[in-house]
Amino acid sequence: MEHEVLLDIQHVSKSFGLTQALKDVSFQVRQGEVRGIIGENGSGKSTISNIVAGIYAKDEGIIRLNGKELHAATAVEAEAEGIALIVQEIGTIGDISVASNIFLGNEKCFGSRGFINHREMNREAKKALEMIGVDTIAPEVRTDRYNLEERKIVEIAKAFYIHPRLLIVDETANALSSHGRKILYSVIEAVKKYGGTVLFITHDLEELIKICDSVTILRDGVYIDTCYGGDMHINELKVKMVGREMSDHYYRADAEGSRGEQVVMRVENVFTSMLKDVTLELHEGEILGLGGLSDCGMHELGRLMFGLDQPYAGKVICAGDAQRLKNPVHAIKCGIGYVSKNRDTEAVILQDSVKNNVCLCSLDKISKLGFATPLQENRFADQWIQKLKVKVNHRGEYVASLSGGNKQKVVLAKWLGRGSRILIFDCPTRGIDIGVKEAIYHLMEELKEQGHAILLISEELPELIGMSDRILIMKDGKIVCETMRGPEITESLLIKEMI
Amino acid sequence: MNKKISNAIVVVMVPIALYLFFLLLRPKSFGKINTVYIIITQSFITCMIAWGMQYLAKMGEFDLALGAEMILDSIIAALLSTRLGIPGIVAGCLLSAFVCGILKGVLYRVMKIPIMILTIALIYLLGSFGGLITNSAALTIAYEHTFLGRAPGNMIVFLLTGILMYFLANKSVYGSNVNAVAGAPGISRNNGISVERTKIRSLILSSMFAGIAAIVQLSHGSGVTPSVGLDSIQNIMQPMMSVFIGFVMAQYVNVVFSIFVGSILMSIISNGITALNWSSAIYNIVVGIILLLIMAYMNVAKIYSKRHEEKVRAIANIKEMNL
Amino acid sequence: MKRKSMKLLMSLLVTASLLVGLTGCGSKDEGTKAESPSTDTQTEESSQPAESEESETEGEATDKIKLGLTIYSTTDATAGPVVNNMQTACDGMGAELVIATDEQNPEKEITNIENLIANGCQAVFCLPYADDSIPRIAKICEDSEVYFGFYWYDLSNEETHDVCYASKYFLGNIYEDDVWSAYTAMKTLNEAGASHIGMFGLPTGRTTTTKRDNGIAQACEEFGMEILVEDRVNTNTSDDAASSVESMVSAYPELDGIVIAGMTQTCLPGVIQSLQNLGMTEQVKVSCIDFNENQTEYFEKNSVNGVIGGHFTGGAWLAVLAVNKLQGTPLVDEPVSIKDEFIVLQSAEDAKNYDAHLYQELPYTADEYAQMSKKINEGFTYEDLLKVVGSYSIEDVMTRHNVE
Amino acid sequence: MKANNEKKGMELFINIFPFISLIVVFAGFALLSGGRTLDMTNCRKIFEQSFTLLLVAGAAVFLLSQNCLDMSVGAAIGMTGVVAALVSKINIPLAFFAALGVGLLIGLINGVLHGVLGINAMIATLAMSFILRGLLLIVCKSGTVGIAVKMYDLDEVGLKLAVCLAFLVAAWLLFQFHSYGKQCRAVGAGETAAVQSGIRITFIKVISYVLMGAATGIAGFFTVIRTGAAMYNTGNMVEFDILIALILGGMPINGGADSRFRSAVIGVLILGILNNGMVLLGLDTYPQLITKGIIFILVLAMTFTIRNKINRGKKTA
Repeated sequence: MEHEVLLDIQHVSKSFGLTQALKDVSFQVRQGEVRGIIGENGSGKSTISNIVAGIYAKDEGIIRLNGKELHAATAVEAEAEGIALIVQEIGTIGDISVASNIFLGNEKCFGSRGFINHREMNREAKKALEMIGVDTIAPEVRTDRYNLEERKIVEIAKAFYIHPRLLIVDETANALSSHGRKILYSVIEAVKKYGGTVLFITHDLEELIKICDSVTILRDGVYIDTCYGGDMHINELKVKMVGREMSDHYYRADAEGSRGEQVVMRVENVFTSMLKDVTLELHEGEILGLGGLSDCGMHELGRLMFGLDQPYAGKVICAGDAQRLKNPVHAIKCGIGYVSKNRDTEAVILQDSVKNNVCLCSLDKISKLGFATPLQENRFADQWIQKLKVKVNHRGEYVASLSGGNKQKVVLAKWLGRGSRILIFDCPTRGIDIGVKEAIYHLMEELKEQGHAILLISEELPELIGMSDRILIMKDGKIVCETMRGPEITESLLIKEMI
Repeated sequence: MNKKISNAIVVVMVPIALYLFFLLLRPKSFGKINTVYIIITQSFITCMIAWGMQYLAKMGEFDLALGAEMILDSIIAALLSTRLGIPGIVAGCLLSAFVCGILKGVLYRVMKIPIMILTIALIYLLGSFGGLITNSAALTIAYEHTFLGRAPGNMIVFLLTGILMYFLANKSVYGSNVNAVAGAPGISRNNGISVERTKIRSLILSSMFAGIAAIVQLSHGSGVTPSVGLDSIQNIMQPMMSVFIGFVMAQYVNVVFSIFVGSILMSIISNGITALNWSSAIYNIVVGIILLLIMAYMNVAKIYSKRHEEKVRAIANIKEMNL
Repeated sequence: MKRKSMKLLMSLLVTASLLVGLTGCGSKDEGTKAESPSTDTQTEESSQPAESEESETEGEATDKIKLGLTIYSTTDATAGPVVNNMQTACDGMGAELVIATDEQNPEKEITNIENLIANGCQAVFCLPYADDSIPRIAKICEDSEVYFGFYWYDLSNEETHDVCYASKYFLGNIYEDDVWSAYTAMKTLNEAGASHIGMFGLPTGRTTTTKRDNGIAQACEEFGMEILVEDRVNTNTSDDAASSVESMVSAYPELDGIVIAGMTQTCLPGVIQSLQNLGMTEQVKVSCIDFNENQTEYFEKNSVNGVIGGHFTGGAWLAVLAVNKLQGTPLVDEPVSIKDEFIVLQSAEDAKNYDAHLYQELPYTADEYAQMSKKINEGFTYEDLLKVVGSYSIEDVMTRHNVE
Repeated sequence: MKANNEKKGMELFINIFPFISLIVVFAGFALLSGGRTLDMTNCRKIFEQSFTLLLVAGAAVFLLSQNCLDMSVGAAIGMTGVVAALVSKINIPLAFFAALGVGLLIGLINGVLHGVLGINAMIATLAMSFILRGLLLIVCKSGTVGIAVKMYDLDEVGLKLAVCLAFLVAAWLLFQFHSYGKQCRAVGAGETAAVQSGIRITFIKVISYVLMGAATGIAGFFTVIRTGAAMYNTGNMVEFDILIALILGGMPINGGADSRFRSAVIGVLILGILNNGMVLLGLDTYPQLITKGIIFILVLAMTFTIRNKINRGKKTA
């Protein structure tokens, strides 16, 4: 039977500063359908879901829900329209009770004249949790007493409680273990049963095919295609996702991995709250890929190898002076550079000029007994802006006004200016347009030839397979498999290890 | 249920211990029931101001202009009391407090100045404005208008404020919004809670609570003198410390009660120092050092609890790997 | 376009406010008109007779004599009357008075003195914050050839005494016997039968504090009284003072008297209020130094036994000395030290008279001050001035203003 | 392109605004006083009056650029002043170093409280000012502590000018050109990003407070020379004068990359002229404080909103 269209997205565009996150995207989703949305990082799949859920405002375009135009400016208004969103990051607040989290923003309906009847709210919260088959979580307890997975289940209960007409699940699957996943799938089934619609955003193509009726593919903010039922094949989807044959010239050309003899960094049986007995060695002139789900501990390992955190047990040694890494200052002295995952808050100072950002960690090199004239600084900054081809019309401009790709170039200019021999990239191409992505890949290749050691931490398997000499896959804080570079490595092989 | 009671006992033990300490030092004067009565009644005003400050402090903001505001409230109340009597005092204080609250809210919203810097400028504006109205003269109120400052009066006001505070902090939508914003502003904003409106409400609320406290303060002291410069900050040092002590004890018992215990602690200290006839210098030093100790304890405790949590998980990982 | 105009509006707004701040508040226009330069905060209720009747001297002194005064406030209960008296004296003798306030710390007082001199004052008067400040003040005034004098200040320390008297620009100082005032306050308590005293005092470190403490100590020995507890902290608000009294009474049940040797404006209401609350007004006697607005009412309810103060004419005598010196007819050649009398109020009737004749109306009218200027009344001598100062009391004022 | 030169216009306005207000204040009072404020002795007086504020405001630039406040400056000047007065009885140079030493110690304590223990800068220094005022009262128990008579001859303009210029030039070089100054501004602009660029946050904060302590020590020494004695309220309310001076000088309130050292010098001069002129108007204490309060809020709001418009970067969550 012909399901009438529930969600109609027409020519929606959205840009953050100069980066075009969404370019003229239009697609329809029918009532009772479970629509998957896939795309590489930065393809705009999270942006479109947040716009529909009222978190971001769209620049242009119209979104109709059941034929009526949708003007949801906040999540609460979206909820009123029957739209619920489960976010990727942590969506619950630790300091308040589980029940308060479930009814965050609409406590008004549990009491009158601005006061809340906590007993009633706790009862409702218990009911919400039972609705998704969970009775281990007590609603009146403080949320930070539960672990990450249980807090995500609370979010699922919160979304399902209002029986949304449109449920949006934004890459939540990877924060859940098998038990949590079963709950999520049962919720999606329940929504489908009462005729609701689900937007399911994920990385994992196998999971997608199992659950979704259809899938929309986005690439770099542009709508590519939607496939239905039968003709959803993983390989085909991947091609559409990446946009070109797994052509070689996009990633590295050489098929064989190679690395220098000299071990540049060593991690020996490290234990932290996330990592379990991790041991690895990084060689000179090698690109070591580190893959896995987003909370498998690879990001924590990256921070550890830059001295930002200290291991509870085990050692992180930089071969240069064979000492344990004390702090980032010591790491930088040993020639380690770290490109953080959250670029705007950690890797670069937004409210500062490009020149200051580039010169900041090489001040001791530029200056004589601490003093550096503006001239010296300008020369140093221009030299590296040139080398990295950062698109900026004046070195005094603030980094805040640059596009994502240019910001990343500024970070690279900073570390290469510093002359760091060991570079830790944490999702370097996240939210960056194709042109700059390609430039970064070629730069990595050059650095590898020059003998730099690169640790590439990435959530995108194509990137890992294309760029690394050696790939380590992590799962739940453990290194589960190690493969050398070679044509026989496929994504499905790695995905099996990751999940 | 018994966990709640045992926590409450632990919290109450602290002021009792401090009281005994001063009892040992000065048995003659601290031994009487009258002293306990005085300690408790004198903590009312400090506690009410602290209750008002609690919301902003939880969100990491500090309102230093409350001292100057209370003086301005008392001045306006004293002027009204000549014609309207006690209702004049109550109306004067609350009205002036409300206007000061709105002024702070508007300045914060329109001019977007950080709250702490804004309050420093307001100490000057509100304090000097008070001085301008009375031409730096002290104002007093007639004895028959001071009912609210005396025994039955201040207790009634205190209990009513306590009940209002209990409902506001624990039972109201605003109260849960404050806890949410204090916990994670980003997530609260995504869920439709306006962080700015919550902060403006907290600014107005802290002024209203200070207004109520000003009523009791004026009626108790029967006089008010305009302040010059930053002296009015001294009047709110005790409430500020009660808030921090209250936060430290808030894990064991409801924050409303823990702040009251905090203000009793401060009242014991000030009474103790008067009884021991220590000079004002020692009072300043003792107050300053206690404030630093509490703040240091809160920060260090937070860091160590996080580190301890990670250690526990790491040890669990090690055990798991050894199996 | 909107943002550009917004920016223009913003900058105009701020520059306008700066200008308003500079010119608007001070309604003062520069010295041409002889009308007395009243600072805009001079509120109406303390307007003296001089204000209404334009005491226009013959106008021959085209460039008027300009006197400078630095004081911590112009309207406070203790400082206000000093300013009013001095202002009347200047009006009477046809001189102009420039006042600088905001003395938050010693350096600002020095800054005030320098700014008054820069303003063209020919004589500057201040209350030195410490003996050691006097060489500094003397040096500044001598460098700019400006006369200087001190009010409320006793030059007992002979080292500073010599420094001042060595300078030819030193006019003299008017002092009160603070030891005597504290002693008298304790004496009134003793006469009322109190011997165990609680004391509210000024913060240590001030010269007046040390003198008043000595006065109290002297009285304790003489009358066998004892200071049980001393509070210099809870003096910021009346409520603090009230709480402090409650603690004192409960800590020392034998307490039967309270002396307030400073910060009376904030402490007295609190002390009286809490004694009344505790019903101990009869049992605990109260005496204080420095006057305040509703002492008449306190006397009527006999909740206070003695108030010593009224030392507000120091500024006026300095003005008399300065005007005569600057007009070339000095009353006396070398510097002088004049003791100003206190007024002791011990009954509601005293308080009522003081309020009527010495507060609402000033003790000396502009004409009486005019008579003290040699230019107007040649026969006036320094001895006459001493006689006037010596006879300063409520009765003297009432007889002079022929009040029955 | 239009939006771009719009931004440039505003940026230019923000940079030259402090100079405009300096000229407005200077011209305003010159007119009002009929030229009296222009003569040399008055200008020399204004310099002498603003001398100590110039020192501490200069050091405060380092702190404010890192978004830290120091509310204990006034009490610290009192403390170092009284130490200088006490030691001056033995010999003068020793007094200078004693004051400097005490200032450094106070700065170190402040630095440890905020930098190491992480206590909120304002509350920590407010508590310190309480403690220091208490200590001051104990030391000044016997009234005031006078300085040795020989110290008076130190109070001539030549020496003060030399010390002031030396300190300001050194601080200017340190802030604008030395990597320490740049790191201060980087900490103010983005602390987490600064950590990852190899800046020792705690070290920078502690050093800035120690530098402030040094300036307080020198300021205390010269304050006591100027006033002749140290008392319980020496240095009272200097911390607010610093804040209003820096804001009038165009310093961004939460520091960061736009902080300029010149805002201390210009701000203090504006304040000096303002105070000098206020006496002219015979303003009483309260109107004077209200005028300062209003100007402070207006300038703060204007520079704050315009600066937000210029740096309208991506709204980070």
